[in-house]
Amino acid sequence: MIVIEDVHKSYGNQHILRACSATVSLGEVVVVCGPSGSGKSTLIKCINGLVPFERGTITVDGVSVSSPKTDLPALRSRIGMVFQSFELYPHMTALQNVSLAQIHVLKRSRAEADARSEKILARVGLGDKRDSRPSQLSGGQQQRVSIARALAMDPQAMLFDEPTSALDPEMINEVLEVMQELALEGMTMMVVTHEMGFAQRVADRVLFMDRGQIVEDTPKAQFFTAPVSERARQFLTNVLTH
Amino acid sequence: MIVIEDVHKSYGNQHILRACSATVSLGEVVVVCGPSGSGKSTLIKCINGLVPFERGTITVDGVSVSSPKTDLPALRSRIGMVFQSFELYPHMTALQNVSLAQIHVLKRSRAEADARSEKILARVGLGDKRDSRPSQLSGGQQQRVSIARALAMDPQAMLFDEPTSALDPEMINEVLEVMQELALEGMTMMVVTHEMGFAQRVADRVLFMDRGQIVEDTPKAQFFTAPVSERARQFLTNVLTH
Amino acid sequence: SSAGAQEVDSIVKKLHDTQTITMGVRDALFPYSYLDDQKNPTGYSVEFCTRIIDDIKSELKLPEIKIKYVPVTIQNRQALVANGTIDLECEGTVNTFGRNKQVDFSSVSYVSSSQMLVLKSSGIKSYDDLNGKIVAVATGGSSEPDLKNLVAEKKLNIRILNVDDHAAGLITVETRRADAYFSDNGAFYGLIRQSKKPDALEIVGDEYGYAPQGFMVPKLNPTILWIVNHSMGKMFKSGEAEALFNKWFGQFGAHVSPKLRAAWSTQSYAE
Amino acid sequence: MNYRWDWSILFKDTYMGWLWSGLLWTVIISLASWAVALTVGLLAGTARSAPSRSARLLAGIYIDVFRNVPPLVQLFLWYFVLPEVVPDSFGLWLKRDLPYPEIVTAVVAIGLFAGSRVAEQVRAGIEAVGAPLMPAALATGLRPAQAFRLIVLPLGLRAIVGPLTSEFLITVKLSSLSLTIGVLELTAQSRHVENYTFQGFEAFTFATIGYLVIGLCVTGLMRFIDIRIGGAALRKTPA
Amino acid sequence: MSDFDWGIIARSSAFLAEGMALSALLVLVATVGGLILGFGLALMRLSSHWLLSVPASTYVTVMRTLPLVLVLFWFYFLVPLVIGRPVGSLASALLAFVLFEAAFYCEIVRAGISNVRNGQSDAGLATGLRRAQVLRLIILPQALRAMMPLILNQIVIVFQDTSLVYVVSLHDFLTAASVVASRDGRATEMYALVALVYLAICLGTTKAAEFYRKGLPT
Ligand SMILES: Nc1ncnc2c1ncn2[C@@H]1O[C@H](COP(=O)(O)OP(=O)(O)OP(=O)(O)O)[C@@H](O)[C@H]1O
Ligand SMILES: Nc1ncnc2c1ncn2[C@@H]1O[C@H](COP(=O)(O)OP(=O)(O)OP(=O)(O)O)[C@@H](O)[C@H]1O
Ligand SMILES: [Mg+2]
Ligand SMILES: [Mg+2]
Repeated sequence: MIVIEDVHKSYGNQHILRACSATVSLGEVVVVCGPSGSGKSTLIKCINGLVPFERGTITVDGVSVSSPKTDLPALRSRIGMVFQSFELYPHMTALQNVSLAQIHVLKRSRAEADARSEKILARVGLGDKRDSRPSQLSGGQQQRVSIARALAMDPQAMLFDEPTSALDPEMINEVLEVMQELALEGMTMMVVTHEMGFAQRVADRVLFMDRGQIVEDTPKAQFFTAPVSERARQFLTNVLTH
Repeated sequence: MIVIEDVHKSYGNQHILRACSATVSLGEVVVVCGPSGSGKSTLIKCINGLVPFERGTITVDGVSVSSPKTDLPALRSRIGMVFQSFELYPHMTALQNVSLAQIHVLKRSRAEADARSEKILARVGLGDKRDSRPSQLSGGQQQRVSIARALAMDPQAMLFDEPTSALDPEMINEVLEVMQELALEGMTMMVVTHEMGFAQRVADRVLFMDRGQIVEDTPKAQFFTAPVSERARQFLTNVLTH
Repeated sequence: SSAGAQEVDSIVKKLHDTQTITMGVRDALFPYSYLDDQKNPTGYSVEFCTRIIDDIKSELKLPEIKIKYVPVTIQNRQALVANGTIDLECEGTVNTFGRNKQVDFSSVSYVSSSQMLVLKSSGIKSYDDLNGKIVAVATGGSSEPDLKNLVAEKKLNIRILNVDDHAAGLITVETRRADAYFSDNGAFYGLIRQSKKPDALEIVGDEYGYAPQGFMVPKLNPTILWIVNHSMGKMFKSGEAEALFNKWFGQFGAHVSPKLRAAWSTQSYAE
Repeated sequence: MNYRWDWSILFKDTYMGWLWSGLLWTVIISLASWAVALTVGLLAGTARSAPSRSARLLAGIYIDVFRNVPPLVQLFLWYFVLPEVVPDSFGLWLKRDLPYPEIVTAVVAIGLFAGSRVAEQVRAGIEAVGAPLMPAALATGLRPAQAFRLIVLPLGLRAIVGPLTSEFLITVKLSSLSLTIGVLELTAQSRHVENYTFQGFEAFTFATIGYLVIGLCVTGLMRFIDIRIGGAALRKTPA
Repeated sequence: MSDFDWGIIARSSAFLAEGMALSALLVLVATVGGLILGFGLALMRLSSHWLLSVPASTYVTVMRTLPLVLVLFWFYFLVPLVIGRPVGSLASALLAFVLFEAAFYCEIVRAGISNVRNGQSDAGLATGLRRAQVLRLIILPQALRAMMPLILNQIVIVFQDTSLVYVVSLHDFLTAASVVASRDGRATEMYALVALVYLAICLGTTKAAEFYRKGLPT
């Protein structure tokens, strides 16, 4: 589904990603973790072409992301993405947020799009919030609208970039539950997160990144019991103990 | 040490604190938790008079906080406070941050203050960072400087307002460790936090707040096994499961 | 200062105390009141006033009067006279009903009338040639109402262009933004002198309107006002005034106009 | 202070007529310049974040030049210099045959100056509030132009209604510059009345109140717009 | 248009330099005086007592709504009446500038102070510092840094505004050039020169402000 091969990325003379390679197969859930600044967000944004990279290739469903011939918007519409800080459109209601791309990218009629949006909002537990503005919603609710916005495009895969780390502790669960359901329904997912509980429950594999490199790409069970690298072991101790 | 009796506080016609009463005895560690917006920060800021309140009394070591005769600055200098977002002075080095109030409040000479600051910085593990600016420090290091700043005043009690919730997960531990040490040394502490692991390890009692009220004031063991209120039970499930 | 200005004849009292009089002058109102090459105030009005001050000295039996020159501008001249800073304002301010509420005016020192400054090449010789033309006029000057009357009288079809001051009036004519600058003719002499191509310019049209000018004196100073008018009356009678006029305006071929002569005659004394 | 008050002059037909016509011209010039400023500012501000390098450069030069030459100098350049450096016949047309030459010149000069400031606000609004949502919009498959039109620009504009109020007020105040090229707007007329009557207090008071009322109307109008589109909320809560 | 005569600039340079000196003086006095007065106004506006905050905010609103030209006329006309002495255009213009720009500097200072996070003052107070100490040691140093680019921008505006003293017959740089322009009929050369000089100075300052702003830690 997603194939990352030898990707390099620099900002100025700072090497941010070095020789990153990984694959996510259809229906797989891959969790990405690692210390701050290790390049997790950068890697995940390379996948749908939000961040251009210098070397290597990434293909999604056989389509190369970096090829100039690729219709990037079309490719992106097939991959849902959820951001740490929600990034909802603050001047639109929840429903409008979810409908916008359906109307302008998938060319659905407004009525069609709104009907679909209502269904998806109900699915993430927000059937009654269709007319609320983002500023009237709690963080957890905003993030669920943002997941609905991605799902409304019927994506073939979903990317999550620390979807719960801007949330109050009590609201983390409501978002994780929605994600867990998605995973169980067979959605292909790549999730940057520090929620090790979530990883333990639904991940198939864990990628561990450090200083721009993928230093560990192991099945979940092995990652939590016997990580290969010293850095990952230390990271796990730090994150799990408190 | 700290006695809170029937404190009420409103912003406009919004009742933020309602009839809050609690005590923190000498050497005790009290953890405060509760949902977002329940008034935890407001309560803790009432204790050193940063937030004025309308009804009730708070006494620290027998001195009333709200009495107009009280020398508030003097009282505050005897209570250390640590904030969620560190609030270091960005235009000063770590050492200057720690020395400032010693010089201007305790009237120590610069040399004396700096000597003391160095010792305390070393104690929180930052002996080598004395000349760094806050912007050159990681979040965890900044929070430790901020603890040192409070400790340098030789406080009789310390107040913490979510000291780890703005930190990357990996850095939480380094701050919690410093706090744990303080607790073990017998410091009187009142800590707003969602780190239940920390509470389980060092708290004597847990206060649970909801909508401006202290709905639960129970010894640690009981709080985690058999909380009194339904709301606290639900909160614990949410915070502990992910 | 403020309180002193309220009492009667404050200037006389001040003259007795300090032997100093303040004269308001302009820095570039050629030839009425301007600074010469040595930056000394001079001109028709300044000389006129200097002689008046001689008379003040003898009337008040003062051994000496020192003159303190205070430069004024269009905008601050009346405030400075009204508050008593200036005892005698010497340039030639048109005496109107409205202005008389704030300050007193001396006898008529000069009567300006409006005329047109045009480029010779424009072919404009009289007001009747103005139809369809653009005419510049200075905002706030006495020519502005004159022009309105003229337009109504002659049923002229012109476009009026407002300019800020005389210099701007000259430029509009020279750059052909306007065909004529309609203004009080006393100002034209200075403008022509200032122009780079004086020969290309021409003053045309009949003298229009009646704008009597005088020197301003603060209110509540009847003695000074009387001496000023008395002194001027003597100069009108003796021909001294006409000699002064010829000294300053003769160089441009100007003569004492019938209107000015009439004013002077009315304001002078019998033997 | 030796001053004879006479408020009645404000009600004398002539002077009242002058002052009201001055007020009217001030309003007309302000509105017309504001229309120019908004149009030009919107175009240039948008062009500043356009993908085309040359568009960005061009807009940047416009903003830098027009913002950094005093508006009065610009007015003089348009009025005194432009007609002299273009071919004679066109220059004469500018000076003589253009309808209302002074007013049009003032509107163009003030409008282009204010436009450069509006452009800066538009750019800042887009950068601070609109642009951060670009990745999110692109990620849903919107094309860059669509994302800009549907999300970035509307958001950027909503966020700057407040700052634009200041720019609108500045434009109103700039209209008074046109008195230097002979437009009889409010300030000029108040000076005009002062000149005729020596009643400066009364005349300037009228003008002062006139500007205050215009200012209050502008502020009220913009605040109304701001509330209607929810701009304040955008500025406070980080989106 | 006749041929350009750039020699006119050299011949009038002394006169122009005098004009520039006056512009510089106005900028200096308006900025220093405006900042001092503006600082006081800002403290008043930030005060929780309405007797202090309402007059200050009224003053600022009025000054910000009026055109500088009108304010210049007001003072030109008013000052001699009030103090009963001729003060000359320069003194009245300086006074008008200081009082006018104070309103704008007040807003800059206020923005600078409110830009400093609330928590900073809480943090200072919590260590036992007094309010005045917090203001002096913690808030102001940070506010000043945030204000620097705004102050630079305002200086550009003040400098541009100095061209308005033309209306009270003071010879600032622009007016000096205007005089030469009309005296010698060289409007094109003179106004082009004026525009370039202003552009160079103001653009330089604006860019410095931008540069400074980018360098600020956020
Ligand atoms: N637009 C950019 N320009 C320059 N450097 C950048 C840019 N974006 C990211 N970086 C740098 O790239 C590095 C990796 O950033 P990235 O956001 O991918 O890390 P991360 O693993 O997601 O960290 P975090 O857990 O804090 O989100 C960091 O050092 C960051 O400073
Ligand atoms: N300065 C203020 N003015 C008005 N309302 C305020 C102010 N400060 C806090 N509040 C309100 O008081 C309530 C309690 O706030 P407080 O910060 O004490 O909650 P909290 O329990 O600390 O929440 P969190 O976990 O989000 O920090 C909230 O509803 C908040 O909106
Ligand atoms: Mg990241
Ligand atoms: Mg809080």
